[in-house]
Amino acid sequence: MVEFDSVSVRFGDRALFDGVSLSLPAGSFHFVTGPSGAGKTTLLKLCYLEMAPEAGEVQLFGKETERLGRDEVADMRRKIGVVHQDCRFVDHLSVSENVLLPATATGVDIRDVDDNMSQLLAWVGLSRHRDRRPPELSGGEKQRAALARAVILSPDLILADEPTGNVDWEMSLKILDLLVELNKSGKTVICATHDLSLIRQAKTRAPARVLRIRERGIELSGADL
Amino acid sequence: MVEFDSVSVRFGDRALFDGVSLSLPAGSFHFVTGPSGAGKTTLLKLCYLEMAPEAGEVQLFGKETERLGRDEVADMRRKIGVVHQDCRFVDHLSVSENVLLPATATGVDIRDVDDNMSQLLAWVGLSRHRDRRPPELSGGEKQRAALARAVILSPDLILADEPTGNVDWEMSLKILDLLVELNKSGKTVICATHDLSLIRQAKTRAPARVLRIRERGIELSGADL
Amino acid sequence: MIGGLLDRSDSRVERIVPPSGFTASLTVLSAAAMAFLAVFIGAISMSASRVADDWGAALGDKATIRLSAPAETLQDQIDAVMTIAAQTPGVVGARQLTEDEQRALLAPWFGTDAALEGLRLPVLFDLTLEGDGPDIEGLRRRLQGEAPGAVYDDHARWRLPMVRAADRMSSVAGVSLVLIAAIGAAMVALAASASLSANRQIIGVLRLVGAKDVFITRIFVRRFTLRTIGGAVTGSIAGMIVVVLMPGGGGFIDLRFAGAGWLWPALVPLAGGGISYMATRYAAFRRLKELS
Amino acid sequence: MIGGLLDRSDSRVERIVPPSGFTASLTVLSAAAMAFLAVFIGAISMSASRVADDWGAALGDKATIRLSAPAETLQDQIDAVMTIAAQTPGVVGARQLTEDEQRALLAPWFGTDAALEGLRLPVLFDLTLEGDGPDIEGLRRRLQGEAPGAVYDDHARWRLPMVRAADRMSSVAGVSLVLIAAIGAAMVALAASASLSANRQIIGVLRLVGAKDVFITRIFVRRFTLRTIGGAVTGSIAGMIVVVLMPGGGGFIDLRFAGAGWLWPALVPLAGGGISYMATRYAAFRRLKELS
Ligand SMILES: Nc1ncnc2c1ncn2[C@@H]1O[C@H](COP(=O)(O)OP(=O)(O)OP(=O)(O)O)[C@@H](O)[C@H]1O
Ligand SMILES: Nc1ncnc2c1ncn2[C@@H]1O[C@H](COP(=O)(O)OP(=O)(O)OP(=O)(O)O)[C@@H](O)[C@H]1O
Ligand SMILES: [Mg+2]
Ligand SMILES: [Mg+2]
Repeated sequence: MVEFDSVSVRFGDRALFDGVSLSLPAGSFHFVTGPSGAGKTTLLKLCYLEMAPEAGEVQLFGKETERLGRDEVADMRRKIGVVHQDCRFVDHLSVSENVLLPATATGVDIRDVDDNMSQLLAWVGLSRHRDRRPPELSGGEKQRAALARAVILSPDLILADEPTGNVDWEMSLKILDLLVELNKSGKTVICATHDLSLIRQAKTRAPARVLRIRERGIELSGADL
Repeated sequence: MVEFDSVSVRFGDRALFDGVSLSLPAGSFHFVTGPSGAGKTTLLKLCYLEMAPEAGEVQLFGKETERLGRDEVADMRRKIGVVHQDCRFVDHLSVSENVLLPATATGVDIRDVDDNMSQLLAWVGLSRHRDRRPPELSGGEKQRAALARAVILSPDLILADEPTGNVDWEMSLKILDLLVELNKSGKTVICATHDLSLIRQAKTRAPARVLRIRERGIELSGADL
Repeated sequence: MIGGLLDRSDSRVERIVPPSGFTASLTVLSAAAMAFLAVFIGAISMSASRVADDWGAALGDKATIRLSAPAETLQDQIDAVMTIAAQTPGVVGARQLTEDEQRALLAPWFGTDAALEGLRLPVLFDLTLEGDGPDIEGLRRRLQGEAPGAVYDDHARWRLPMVRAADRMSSVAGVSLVLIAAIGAAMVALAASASLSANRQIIGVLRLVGAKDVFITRIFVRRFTLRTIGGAVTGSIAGMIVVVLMPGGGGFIDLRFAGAGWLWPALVPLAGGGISYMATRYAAFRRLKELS
Repeated sequence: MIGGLLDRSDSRVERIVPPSGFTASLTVLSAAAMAFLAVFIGAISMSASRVADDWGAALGDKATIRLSAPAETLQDQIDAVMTIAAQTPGVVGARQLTEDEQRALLAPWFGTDAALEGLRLPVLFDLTLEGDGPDIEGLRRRLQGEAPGAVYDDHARWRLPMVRAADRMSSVAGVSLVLIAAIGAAMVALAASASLSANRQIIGVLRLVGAKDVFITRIFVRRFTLRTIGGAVTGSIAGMIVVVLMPGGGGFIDLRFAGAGWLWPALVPLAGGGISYMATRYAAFRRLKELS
């Protein structure tokens, strides 16, 4: 599903990744962890093509991504759901319109996903807020709305960047449950987090693995943490 | 320093606060906690006058704030340092320019605060990044930059909204130490967080108290948590 | 294009980009100003070219030979003039004015009842010219030799610079129209670019959820084209009203439309829409490339 | 104002708001277009009012009485005309043309060498008028009674509408100038508002750190005023070049500046700067109030 072949990324004179190779099979569940500034977000950006590696290859869905045009990138993104670390919304649209945005932008009939949206909003506890605009949401509510938007079209690959960064422990577990459930229904999930207790909890519920970002490389941790 | 007198806030038909009275003395250290959507950010917004209560009075620095003009609000904000939950920066300026923004915007001579800035950036581990632009920072780096900006002019009142939401535990403790140090030098600190272990840590270092947001009210928790 | 614009708009799609009142008003205002100018300057151009045509035609058409000669050589000289006129290339006809015609010409001076019988009037010949007219210097030399009392007057001495001026005016106006179209296109393109820049965050979100360039472009193109047409219609109507209310008085001043000229104010908004469509599309695709 | 604009800019402050290329170009372009128009239409206005003055003066100044009468009553009628002219309010002088003058007037028709001695020419009187001239109907009636061979000709029959037209043209141009100033002000205000809107996040950050309205306003006002002046200077120069290159040819067509008119192209950018300063300030304070 996601394959890195000697990927290198450098910012200025600092090499973030240096010849990293990875292969995350379809249906797998991975956490990405590491200290602040380690490169968790960068790893996810490589996966949803917001960024191209300096050297090496990134393969998505079995396809080479290096020379894709903008439209082909768009096509690929339709199969990827992203929870951005700073939850990017269209601020003047309502929460429900924002959640439906992937459908609107890709021409999917709204009626086909409307039920899905209502369920999702209920799940993340935002039913009351569906007609609000994102700036009127609290930090945690925004993250949950971003999660709902990421999964509305049930994409094959779900990338979540600190989806629990602004929520309390209870809500964190709820979000974790949603990700686990999605993974069980066959989706590939990659979730960046700095919260080790969340990862510990996840391991009790699903065969999640951990990608730990170290000096210029990524190391796959086993069951132990 | 901060005084609430039967403050009420409602959004639509939902009352968030209903007749809340509080008095946070100068030099105190308070945490604000509560589940996501409880009103932590709203409480802080009331304190830096981004929002006015529907009923009741907010007093800052011993002054009534209800009928302040825009310029008087600006004057008051110069004495308040805010770490916004979603770290608002001027994206095309460098990190150091952003950190110096309070000085630039209020006509303070840059030379007087330049040393201060270098120290601060070193403290939060951003010395290497001072010429970067904020969008090029990681989530945690942004939060630390926002913290540096909040304290650059050493304001009397420091309001931090989840300053550790996107950083790992080690960095959280470092940030906590900075807040404790500021408090010890006489500043009033109010910090919203959903991270209870952080609060527990804080209690070992400073006489911090906890404001717990409950149904429509705020309750002052004692030393026990 | 027309289809795309007239489609019943999908309000959900339209809502994605906020209407941004100020850029919108600015676009409408610019379009109105440019349409107004286009109508106005179009009227100037048409009127100037009308004047140039009329005067140019009159100028190319007619000339006069005036002959004053002693009675004894008069008939010889009249014959000589007629011969010369017939032989000169560029002159297609020559006619001696009758006495009645001459009297009518002199009426302002002598009154209609003045007795001209006693007067030895000069003989006037009315020449009809074609093309660029005769070779004036050659004709004058020949007249001097064969009919020394004859003076050739081509009416052009004072009119020629005015016809040239009208002609130049008409081309200046034409160039101005092209300039207006170009400035209008630049304005719409800049406004659209500014709008795309201001909305780059929204564009980022749209791309994040898999929107393609055409999707994003369509919103902006549709919006700016409709705004431009709206502004241009207003400006055209205003321009038309001003042109219609303009003082008449003939010559360079009579800007009022004639005949097919009335189509011009209707054409302007159409052209404006077309220009806006192209300019916005171009700007949008360029900006989207830069923003990626 | 001037001081604030000419201050050596504090680049740290200037940098806070990004230069936003598109709104900038749009402002410069609009300012240039408006300045161009102002120079051009100012030239039209000046030329039209010059024409109206010249012709109006000529028209109000002069009239002719033409007298054809049988020899026996001629001297009586000449005396009558002179008396009537002297008694008519609005006529300040009357003079009988000499034979030489008449001959000069008739030269185009008869050649200078024609023998006019044998001819009974009408007698011409040159009247000098003042103010609105005489009561024409009254004068004609009186002439008919006392000098029936006299015809009053005030030269105005064909010129009056043209003078009126020139006058109206001049006022239309004046109104257009006011309109251009207003549209220019609206454009700058809208561009500044659009810029403030686009930068509302930055404004939010500035307010968060304690910036006052004047601080924020100054950045925008300075920037837009300088842009407008830059654009207006360019537009003025372009306008001046076009006006200077315009065809001459007299009358309505001669747009070229005369005398103090040359100051006009220099005045336009100054006025543009003033207008922009006011418009931007107004827009900025209004928007800042809304954004709070
Ligand atoms: N566009 C960029 N230009 C320069 N440096 C960048 C850019 N993007 C990221 N970086 C740097 O690369 C490093 C990794 O960033 P990244 O956002 O991937 O970290 P992260 O692991 O997500 O951290 P956090 O937990 O704080 O979000 C950081 O030091 C950051 O400053
Ligand atoms: N401008 C607004 N309009 C309407 N509702 C609002 C507005 N601002 C906040 N709210 C609502 O008020 C509640 C409290 O918001 P607040 O941001 O204070 O929560 P919080 O405690 O900071 O939560 P979090 O931990 O998720 O950041 C939320 O349910 C939010 O949706
Ligand atoms: Mg990150
Ligand atoms: Mg909050």
